[in-house]
Amino acid sequence: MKKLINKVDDVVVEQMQGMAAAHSSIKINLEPKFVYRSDSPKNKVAIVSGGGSGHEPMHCGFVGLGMLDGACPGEMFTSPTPDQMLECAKQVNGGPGVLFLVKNYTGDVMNFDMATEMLHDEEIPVQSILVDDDVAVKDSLYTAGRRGVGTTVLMEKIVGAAAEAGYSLDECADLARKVNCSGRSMGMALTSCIVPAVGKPNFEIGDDEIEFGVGIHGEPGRKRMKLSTADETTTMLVDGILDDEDFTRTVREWDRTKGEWEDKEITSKALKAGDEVIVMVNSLGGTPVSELYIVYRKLAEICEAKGIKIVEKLIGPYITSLEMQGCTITMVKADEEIKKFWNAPVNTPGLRWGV
Amino acid sequence: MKKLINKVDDVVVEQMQGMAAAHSSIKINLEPKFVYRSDSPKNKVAIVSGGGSGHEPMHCGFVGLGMLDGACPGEMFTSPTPDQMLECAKQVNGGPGVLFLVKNYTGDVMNFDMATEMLHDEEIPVQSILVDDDVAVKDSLYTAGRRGVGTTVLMEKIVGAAAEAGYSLDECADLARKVNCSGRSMGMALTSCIVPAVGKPNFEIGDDEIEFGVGIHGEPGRKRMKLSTADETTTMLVDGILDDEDFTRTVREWDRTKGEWEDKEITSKALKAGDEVIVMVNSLGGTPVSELYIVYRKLAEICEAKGIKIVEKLIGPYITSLEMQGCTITMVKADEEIKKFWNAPVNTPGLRWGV
Amino acid sequence: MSVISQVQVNDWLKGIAAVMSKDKDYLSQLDAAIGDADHGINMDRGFQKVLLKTELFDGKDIGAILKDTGMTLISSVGGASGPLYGKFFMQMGMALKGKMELNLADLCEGISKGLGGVKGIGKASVGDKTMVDVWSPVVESLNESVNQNETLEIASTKMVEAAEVGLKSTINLIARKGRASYLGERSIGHQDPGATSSCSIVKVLQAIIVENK
Amino acid sequence: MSVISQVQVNDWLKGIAAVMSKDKDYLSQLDAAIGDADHGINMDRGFQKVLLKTELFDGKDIGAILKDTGMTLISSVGGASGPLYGKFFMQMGMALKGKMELNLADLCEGISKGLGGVKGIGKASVGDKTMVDVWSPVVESLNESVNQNETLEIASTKMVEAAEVGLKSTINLIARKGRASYLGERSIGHQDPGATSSCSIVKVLQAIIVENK
Ligand SMILES: Nc1ncnc2c1ncn2[C@@H]1O[C@H](COP(=O)(O)OP(=O)(O)O)[C@@H](O)[C@H]1O
Ligand SMILES: Nc1ncnc2c1ncn2[C@@H]1O[C@H](COP(=O)(O)OP(=O)(O)O)[C@@H](O)[C@H]1O
Ligand SMILES: [Mg+2]
Ligand SMILES: [Mg+2]
Ligand SMILES: [Mg+2]
Ligand SMILES: [Mg+2]
Repeated sequence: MKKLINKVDDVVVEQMQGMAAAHSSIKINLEPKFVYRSDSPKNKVAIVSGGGSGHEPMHCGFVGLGMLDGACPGEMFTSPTPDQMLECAKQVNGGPGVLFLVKNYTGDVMNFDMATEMLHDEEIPVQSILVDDDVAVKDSLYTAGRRGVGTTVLMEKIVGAAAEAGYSLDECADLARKVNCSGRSMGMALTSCIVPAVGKPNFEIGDDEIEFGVGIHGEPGRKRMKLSTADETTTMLVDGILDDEDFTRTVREWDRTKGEWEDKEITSKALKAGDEVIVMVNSLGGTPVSELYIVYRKLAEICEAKGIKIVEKLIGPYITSLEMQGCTITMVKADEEIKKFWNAPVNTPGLRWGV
Repeated sequence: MKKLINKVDDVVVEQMQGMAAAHSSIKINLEPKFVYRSDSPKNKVAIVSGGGSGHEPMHCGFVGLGMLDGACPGEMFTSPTPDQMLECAKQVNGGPGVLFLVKNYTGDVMNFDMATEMLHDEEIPVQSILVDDDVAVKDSLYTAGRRGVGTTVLMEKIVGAAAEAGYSLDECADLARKVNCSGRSMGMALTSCIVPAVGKPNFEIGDDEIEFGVGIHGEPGRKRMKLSTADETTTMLVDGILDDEDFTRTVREWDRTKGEWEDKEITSKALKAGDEVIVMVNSLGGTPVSELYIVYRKLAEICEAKGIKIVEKLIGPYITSLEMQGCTITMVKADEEIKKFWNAPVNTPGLRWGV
Repeated sequence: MSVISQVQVNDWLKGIAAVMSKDKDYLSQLDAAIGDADHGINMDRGFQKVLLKTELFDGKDIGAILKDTGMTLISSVGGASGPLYGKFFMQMGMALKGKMELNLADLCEGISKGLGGVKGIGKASVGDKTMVDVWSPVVESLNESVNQNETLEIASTKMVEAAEVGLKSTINLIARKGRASYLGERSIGHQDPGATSSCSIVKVLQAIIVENK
Repeated sequence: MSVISQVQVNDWLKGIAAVMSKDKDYLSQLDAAIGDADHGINMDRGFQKVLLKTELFDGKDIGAILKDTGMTLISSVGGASGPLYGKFFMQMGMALKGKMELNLADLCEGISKGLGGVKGIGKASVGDKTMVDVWSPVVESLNESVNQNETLEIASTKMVEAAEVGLKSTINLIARKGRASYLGERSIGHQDPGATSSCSIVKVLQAIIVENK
């Protein structure tokens, strides 16, 4: 294992300390661990996310003006704990309440659910919205459901901007749900990542193989395949997204009035000709931006041919899997509301424009 | 070799096409190859750089408002040719002249020198300034001199902002020279890069080894060492920069009036307590930003202890070496002029703020 | 021995901590095959925290000890296993509130409520290839032993046998819950890491019951 | 044979293109050891472009052909070798302007001016571990042959011997110019890639002179 780290047990804390040292716009708390905005705006809904570490800049690197108010980093690839979310939420809540943005993994969901109940008990208005956008997970009925991947980044940006603009907790939650239902992602890996505490690759992979549909924790994907050209790989990723049909599932959401969980049926509509989309071509960590542009070239070609209009794009490492080589593509259908908040100013360590 | 590419011969062109497809703010020319600003501002000095490909986002990703007007990508790790520079310069020149920012490698220098002479023959005001900031090169008298590395990124940002603000060609050249004489860099690699056309690693390196003082083309560095902690590695890199004494050398600069090259003695003053600096902690491509923060943490600690004040910072992949794992540290002493132009708005595919 | 003392419950927790530390790599390897390679790390981190707590458990009742254990796991493990084991021990603790010793019926009741906690948040059933495939037969076995009026020793030995059968059953199952479920058919042939750690927890309990008889 | 014809100069360029294509990996490997692993790729790219040009060289004088070759290399190779070989052929071409055939003295004059071009922009001297370590002894050898009134065949054979000695000399030198110079002492023991390609260029020339005698 070759990494620029000190002790494997200190990686998460030292990353946080490095971030705090570098960016005066954020502050960190170590017991329990969370990152929050230094300017602590009080008159707006607080947007909080979190998840296992190892996906940097997500989530901690997206704390700041126009995006997250707080983020809770777990251990490497391990969901954070409810006390982190609780303390973080209490730190950033200014009154209008707290919205949790939660990637759909069993661990994340359970921990955020507990935190939601705890916050409710403390009489803080709270809502939580899932991201489940990974089309690589096929049989979502017989699994833990689709994983939350790239759409998370776009959701944090868009909902963060809406909160900044004064959206209420319910409005933020509605927008977050809409972004989730507008987003789809698919990824592939050329190499495996190495979790520091494990010290060896999460999976073995041949010199001429790729893992297609891989998860952001190096979870095995749809299939193991022969390495092909960037154009063919891109085509497969994009087809996975564009061929995905209307996708309906039941999610649990918190009912603030009743103080209980309720089932809600939600649908992601298939993308179709004429749609406007925001796309992200994302490096899983070890793939340089130059290769992402080769992928983007083909992606743009396919969208053009299919009549799908790319209105905004993000190209670089935003939701990574340690040093894994590979890339993911995310497409979020964009209406006027989504476009407006996408283009609003953002100033975080990992994403910045307009300011 | 595992990369997201199509044919090895098409990599550079397809990267350019992907960039052009993604960013309407830039345009590309393929015969010969260069990238330039779509908005073609005509009433300012044009800043042009270039060099071998494989270091993305540098240079093409830094074309845009407040940074470069044009960039010439060579083949992988190979300096571009004079006709590229000539055509690019003619495209972006609006009258006030063209400033070439050139990394100090034999190939880059020779090709840019030829282009400078050609531009002069076409009666376009031209100047060229070298970057030679790599303290890993010790015996600069008996070598091709120090290599141009990380300071290039900061120079492109700062001088680009000055040109945007109306600096004359001579003022831009003076500022570029000042930035070069204020900057020092040092890097290390954990793994080797693979040039697509070569298909195998540029160097072999053991599982427990690092290449200390490596160049951005995978050139061997000061020494091969055992892999140590991030803190120790960072300390060695920072010591290499801070212990570097006043460094005087002779560089060739173009004399526009006489139309000939003249030798000029320039000095980089050693950094000392009380100095303000802009630092860059840069990934060579395969190292994720999370590890860079662990490096930054120690860097900040050392600077604090030595009384050197970090006023601005850049942390991420900015000058890379394909998919190489490793990092470089750059420190540029900052006066009011440098700070002002650092903070000025910039809008390029690879760097954006204030707009 | 006809009861489990407060000291033995403490020993159970210490024993679990020792096993998780020893099996850390093994459990993570199992998780690497069908998950994200962290189950051993997670369990070890959690039970090292619990181990620190056991110092403070002297004199406390078993319910309080187990509830505290659950809360410690929840706030230190994270992932899926944190809330799951957290709820397991919390619910077990709540069921055993105020008790300074446990007879077989108490044990059965406690583990049964613990399983209820796991199912409550995890929504898994037997056959989904999770820790439920261990705890569910364990509860059945204990229930049976209570009905048969068996001794704690015999009950605990049967309980381990049930746990082991349950554990082995996970090998040929398709995962339907948790991270392994993404693998679909590819999850067949691999033993579930959470079921494995659960089985170890059952075995440590049995060893303590048998040792002290 | 006492002169080199315009056709033979064309054959020389075609022959170089063939050798660079064949030696591409070998030259890049040499460059990997002390540079950036692209010298073979660079030379091959450049001479493939030159090869396309040779079609258009029919009837042109040798000076024009070589000058055009130099310009083609400059605009297609890049790196250090692009300007160096570019200047070499351009200066050689300028020295041989208007000629439709070359005698030994012409050849000597042409290569000597070519070397001047290399030194003019590269500022390297003999012993710096560059292509100059090949071209410099080649020019000396040709000068000597001119003074001795030797035939083209004999002169060209001696020229190759001089080139090979020069090439081998680079192995034990410390690089002082170009990318290899960053290696300092670590450059010792490696043959210079640019000297290697230069030696091949010399050999192709000799083969053409000898074949057609
Ligand atoms: N819904 C569930 N119900 C019961 N047990 C589950 C469920 N989901 C996962 N598990 C258990 O958790 C184990 C994985 O735990 P761990 O690796 O620590 O968490 P994570 O999957 O978040 O990395 C699985 O092996 C399985 O036994
Ligand atoms: N200053 C110089 N003078 C003469 N030859 C040089 C000089 N610098 C480099 N060379 C030659 O160029 C060769 C390297 O060429 P190449 O690898 O194509 O370019 P680069 O070093 O830019 O990658 C060296 O082996 C050497 O022979
Ligand atoms: Mg996990
Ligand atoms: Mg080169
Ligand atoms: Mg796991
Ligand atoms: Mg080279």
